Amino acid sequence: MSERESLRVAGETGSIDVSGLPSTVFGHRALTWWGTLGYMAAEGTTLIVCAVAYLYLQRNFATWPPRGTPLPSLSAATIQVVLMTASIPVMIWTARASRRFDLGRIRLGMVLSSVFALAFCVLRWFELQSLHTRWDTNAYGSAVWAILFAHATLLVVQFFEGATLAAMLFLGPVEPKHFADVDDSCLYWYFMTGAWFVLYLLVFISPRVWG
Amino acid sequence: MRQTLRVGLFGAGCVFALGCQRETRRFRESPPAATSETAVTMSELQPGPKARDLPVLNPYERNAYGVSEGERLFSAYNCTGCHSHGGGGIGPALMDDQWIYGSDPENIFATIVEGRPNGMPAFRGKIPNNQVWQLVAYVRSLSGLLPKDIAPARDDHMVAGPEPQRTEPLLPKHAFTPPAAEHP
Amino acid sequence: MSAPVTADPDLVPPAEREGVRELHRQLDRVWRDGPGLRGWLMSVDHKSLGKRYVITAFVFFLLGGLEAAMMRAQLSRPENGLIGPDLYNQLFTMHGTTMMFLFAVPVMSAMGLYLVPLMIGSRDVAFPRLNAYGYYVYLIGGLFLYVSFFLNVGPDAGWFAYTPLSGPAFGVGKRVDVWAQTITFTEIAGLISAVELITTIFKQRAPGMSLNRMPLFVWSILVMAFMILFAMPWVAVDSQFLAMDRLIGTHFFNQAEGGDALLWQHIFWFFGHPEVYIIFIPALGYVSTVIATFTRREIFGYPAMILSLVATGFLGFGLWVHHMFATNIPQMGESFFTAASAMIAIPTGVQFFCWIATIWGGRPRFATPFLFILGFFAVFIIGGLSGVMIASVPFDLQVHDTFFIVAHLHYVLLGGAVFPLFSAFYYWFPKFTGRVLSERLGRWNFALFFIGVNLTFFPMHLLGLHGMPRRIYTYLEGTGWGSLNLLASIGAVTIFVSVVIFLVNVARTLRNGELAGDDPWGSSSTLEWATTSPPPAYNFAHLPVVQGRYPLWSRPLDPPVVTGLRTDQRELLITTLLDAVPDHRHRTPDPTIWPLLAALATGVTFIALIFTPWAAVIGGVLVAGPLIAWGWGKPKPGDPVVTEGIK
Amino acid sequence: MRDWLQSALQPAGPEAARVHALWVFMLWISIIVFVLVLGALAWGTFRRRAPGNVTIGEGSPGERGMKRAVSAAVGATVLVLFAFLVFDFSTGRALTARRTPAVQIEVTGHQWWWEVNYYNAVPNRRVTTANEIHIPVGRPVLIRLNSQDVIHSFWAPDLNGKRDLIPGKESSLWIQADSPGVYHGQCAEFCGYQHAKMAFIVVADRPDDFARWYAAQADTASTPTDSLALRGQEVFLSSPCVMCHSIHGTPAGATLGPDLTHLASRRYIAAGSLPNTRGNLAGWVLDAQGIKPGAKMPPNSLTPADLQALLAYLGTLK
Repeated sequence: MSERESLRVAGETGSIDVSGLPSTVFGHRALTWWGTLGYMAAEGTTLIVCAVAYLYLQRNFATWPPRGTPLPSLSAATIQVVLMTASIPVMIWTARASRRFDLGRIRLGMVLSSVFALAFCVLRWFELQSLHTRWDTNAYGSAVWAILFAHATLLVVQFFEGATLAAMLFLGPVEPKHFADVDDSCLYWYFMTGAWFVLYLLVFISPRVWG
Repeated sequence: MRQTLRVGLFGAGCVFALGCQRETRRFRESPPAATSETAVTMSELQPGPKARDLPVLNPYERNAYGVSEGERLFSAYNCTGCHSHGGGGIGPALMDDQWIYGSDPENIFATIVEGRPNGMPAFRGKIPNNQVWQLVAYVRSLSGLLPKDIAPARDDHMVAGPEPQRTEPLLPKHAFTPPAAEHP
Repeated sequence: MSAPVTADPDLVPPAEREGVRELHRQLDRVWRDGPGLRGWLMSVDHKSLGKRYVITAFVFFLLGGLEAAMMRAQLSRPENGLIGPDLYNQLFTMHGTTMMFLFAVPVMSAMGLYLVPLMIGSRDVAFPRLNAYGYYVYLIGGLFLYVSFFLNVGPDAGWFAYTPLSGPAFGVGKRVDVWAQTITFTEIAGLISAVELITTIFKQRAPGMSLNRMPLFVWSILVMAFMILFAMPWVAVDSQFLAMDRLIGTHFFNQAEGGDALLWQHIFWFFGHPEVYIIFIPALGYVSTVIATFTRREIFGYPAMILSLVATGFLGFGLWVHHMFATNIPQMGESFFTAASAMIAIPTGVQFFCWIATIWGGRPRFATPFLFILGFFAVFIIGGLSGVMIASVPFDLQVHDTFFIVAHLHYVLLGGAVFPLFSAFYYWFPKFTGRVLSERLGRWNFALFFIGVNLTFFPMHLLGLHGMPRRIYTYLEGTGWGSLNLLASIGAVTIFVSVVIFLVNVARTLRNGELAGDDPWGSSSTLEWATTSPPPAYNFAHLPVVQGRYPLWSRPLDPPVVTGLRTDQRELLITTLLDAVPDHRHRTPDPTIWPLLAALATGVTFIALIFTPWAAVIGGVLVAGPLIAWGWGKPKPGDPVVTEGIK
Repeated sequence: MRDWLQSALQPAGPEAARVHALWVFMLWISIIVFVLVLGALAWGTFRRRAPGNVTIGEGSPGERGMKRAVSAAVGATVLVLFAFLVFDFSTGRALTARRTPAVQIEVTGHQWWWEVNYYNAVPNRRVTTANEIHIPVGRPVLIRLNSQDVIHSFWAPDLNGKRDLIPGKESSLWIQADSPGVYHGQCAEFCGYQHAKMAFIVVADRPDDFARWYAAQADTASTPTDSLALRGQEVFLSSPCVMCHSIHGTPAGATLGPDLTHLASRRYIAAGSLPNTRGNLAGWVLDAQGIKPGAKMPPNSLTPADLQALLAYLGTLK
């Protein structure tokens, strides 16, 4: 009979002694995991609103992007997609290491993650160039800039968090909870990259399919 | 302690003054005649000894509502016909920092009221003085002579961008096709 | 350390008594807020923060009420010269914004933040520092709005801020920007409280409190939190679009450049309608709790109640267009949203009938909280019925944007939220403060409030039908609206008096009200009444073990409890999501000043954003500092520290 | 019957009448529901109970009966809502039925007045007026709605529901009056400082009256004969008036403010907020901001003589 089961049975009859329970857990057992999930839900909704605005404003134009505005160039955004895809295995590897309390590896993992995030931010700058329009040119410009910026905030947050965590892991003192934090930061990473794959299709591909 | 308090109060006072001045809506202006036409001297020649010409201060320079009214009147009175939305056309551009007849409020006031050679008509008697002052404030805001928090943001018209950037005029959604109507 | 199982010194044999006292002292040392102002500012205790949250929200309720009173004074007779259009527009904008964003939603989540941990038998919310941060952001946002208002920079485009009236071309000055940033502040606070509540409810329930034993109040808070999570980002983004249109010249709502004024309305109401249910659903939780206590029987149809709550939560997202029937949307859409709007009457009906059945089957005791619940029934039904009426497109086109709507929404929100809220204040006040509010004043408070509400808002139905539009600062003699408006204004005075009586009641009770003891009502069913009033900093000396849906009613003399949590540092017991089986122990943070500083930095950033977009960059750096310090806590002695190469 | 200036409860046209019927139906249903629910509540609360107190939390006898009652109540709710939906949809369909309009009128919202344009195949027979809409009695009239600045809403409760005027999005509305008379209306969407004083009237004329009115409105203003009025015309043309207003037949052709060609024929000035009397007109010309703070009409200072002349001239604009 598992630890939990015995506790449940105990609870039905009388008092429970929980002194034997662990104090650091991973995944959906941990509070921070649920916190991260909550913020992913809120930020996800934010991105959805931007996408909705993009699609809604599209109905006001005969051509999309509007006549005179060239299609957004693919290069920077595509590199972004490739780079993000490449980063995911690294983060999975880091998450595994954190669950094994492997300090050395998660230090490396967090350094890599902040480097990746920084690269994403730089690429984002070039993506904005590749839109060939300004936010104050017309509603199309406003919509695409809004989408890219909304997602850029995720990148910045991720870089900030990754860098801080890395610094903590090197300078210490390292507490067990930091391993769980690394695990959560990986979870957030999957969300951040996944969100971009969708937005990439929306902003850079969909106008080419049905302009 | 008391010092900091005093400073704080003073700061609050300043903010209050500015906030108020920027945000007040002054609807019931004194009629045009009340502010005398001669507030601004149109020529150097004066009878009697030379009077020191005091700088005229425009009541609307620090008032966002006045400036936005000026913006409305600017297109309402068809200034846009010649000056476009500041970009210029038949008339000179107003966005740049070049002023043929001076950039001071009183100069612009004179330009509007008296008119200028080569096409600028005189609006004396046609535009009430307070509206002229509102126009003056707006015109000065076009070339960034007013504080940023008072100058109006973009208008709801098309942006003055290069032609190809613009979108084609929009067809209204659910456009209505008039059925044959009897003529009264 | 092994503490004796019972936490009441008087129930244990003399030999163990000292040990129990020592346990209390120990827990108090660990969980109490620090001394003095510093300790007050550093507090992360859900009770002290929850109390501040409730009080702040109630102060905003009073301010919003004063604005309403001024408007009623202006409208009391035709062609009244008391208030001009400029001030009047600011007044009704402030009133709406205050009541919706600074009072209704915050007070509901605040009650949740205070009560939920007690009700589910835990010692704090999931993320105490975040909780503090959320409160301070909300406080700064509210103060910001009111300071601006007194500087004559109060928003004046309505709490719905329709473009283009609120846009750069017609929304002159910084007034609408103030509104947009206030929204951002309150939305951040709202989202934080939502995440707090969801996590706390999912993971911190006392052992044995499986989902199907969870109190209905906790269920309603859970549904509310989920609605906040998916509704509030919409208005946050919308208001940012508006701010950008005004500050950096984007064209989201500029028809001439392909923007769309209706986009604003769609996004705003996609949040705005769920907002109503975000306010209404926690109130349903109060109603269920109070009814169970004062009829002394369990709520009839527990599963039906929960299903209705969840159904309401979902349907709430499918109605937004019925705020836009007059904007010429396609017939098909109208029919769908009419049907959906009528549909939502069903789950509400189910709950009503279950409550009536409960009362029928129980033995009502007419204490003030129960009186307010009876008031809730009478008032809310009227609002609900007029709500079904305006779901009809043809009828809505007649009364839309008239005083009929004003009457409807006040019947719904006062009936559906404020009556239950007053009931909740009277019911939980002993738990908050340890003293019971006076019944005599309470009855007066209720009677006058009930009369006042009906006197104020019932005539407005007629005014609307007789053609009086909303948001007009005056009306002509010939319209014949004078007498009904005077009646409404008299009603407003009545409401004012009743609220004053409530304040007097609170003041007198705090000074020398009768002491409450653990449970002054004698028939309460939920765990918060199992501890002292007001609760100790650590809520429970031993976390309770729950063995039924109404733990205090089926309670053995020597109830089972949880032992083995560390007493030398702040530790929470985390249980499993569905069955609430103990899973692990969670080290929860000690008091800290950083949330407050982070909130201040956030405030500076948002306010500066009104004047320059670069504030985003500078502010980002400004906020980063406190956040790092926040995250980088020094481990306390006793905390485990990882050394190199741990495997 | 017509004891209110404007009211949805005194329908004067088929559209308003249908909505009124729907309202009466819903009102009675609501009263019945309200009485039943509160009756049940009162009974449940105050019914006499068996003496002796039940131990707390124990369910009372008759749970099965309660289950039945609640289910029945829910069923009844569903039925009532269904009936409501049927009535509502039938009303909605009837209101949007397409007809051939006797007259087509384009109404444009301005801060804070209504510009009214009558369609006519013959360009110079088109009529432009303000804040006063004349329609032939008993005939369907199509109102096409547009806005120049912010969102307004066109509402004449006696005739039909309201419809928003959204810049750049034309919408339309049918109205029809059963009997001759004056029907008041007002802007119903918050549109700024003078939202309260943005009213209009719909005048339903007998067909011949309407034709006569239309013919008169289509004419240009005749040049005044007496000297005072002539002087007034000069005053008008040499003062700020001409910057915003137009009078057909004179050089004044601005379209910012209401068209004054037939000002004297209108019942109200200042968008339905003042009866069109000489005194009111004088007050409006001199100090409009005192009457409608924030309105776009600037204050004017005229010598008494000029004012008298101007009023005389405006009085000739029948």
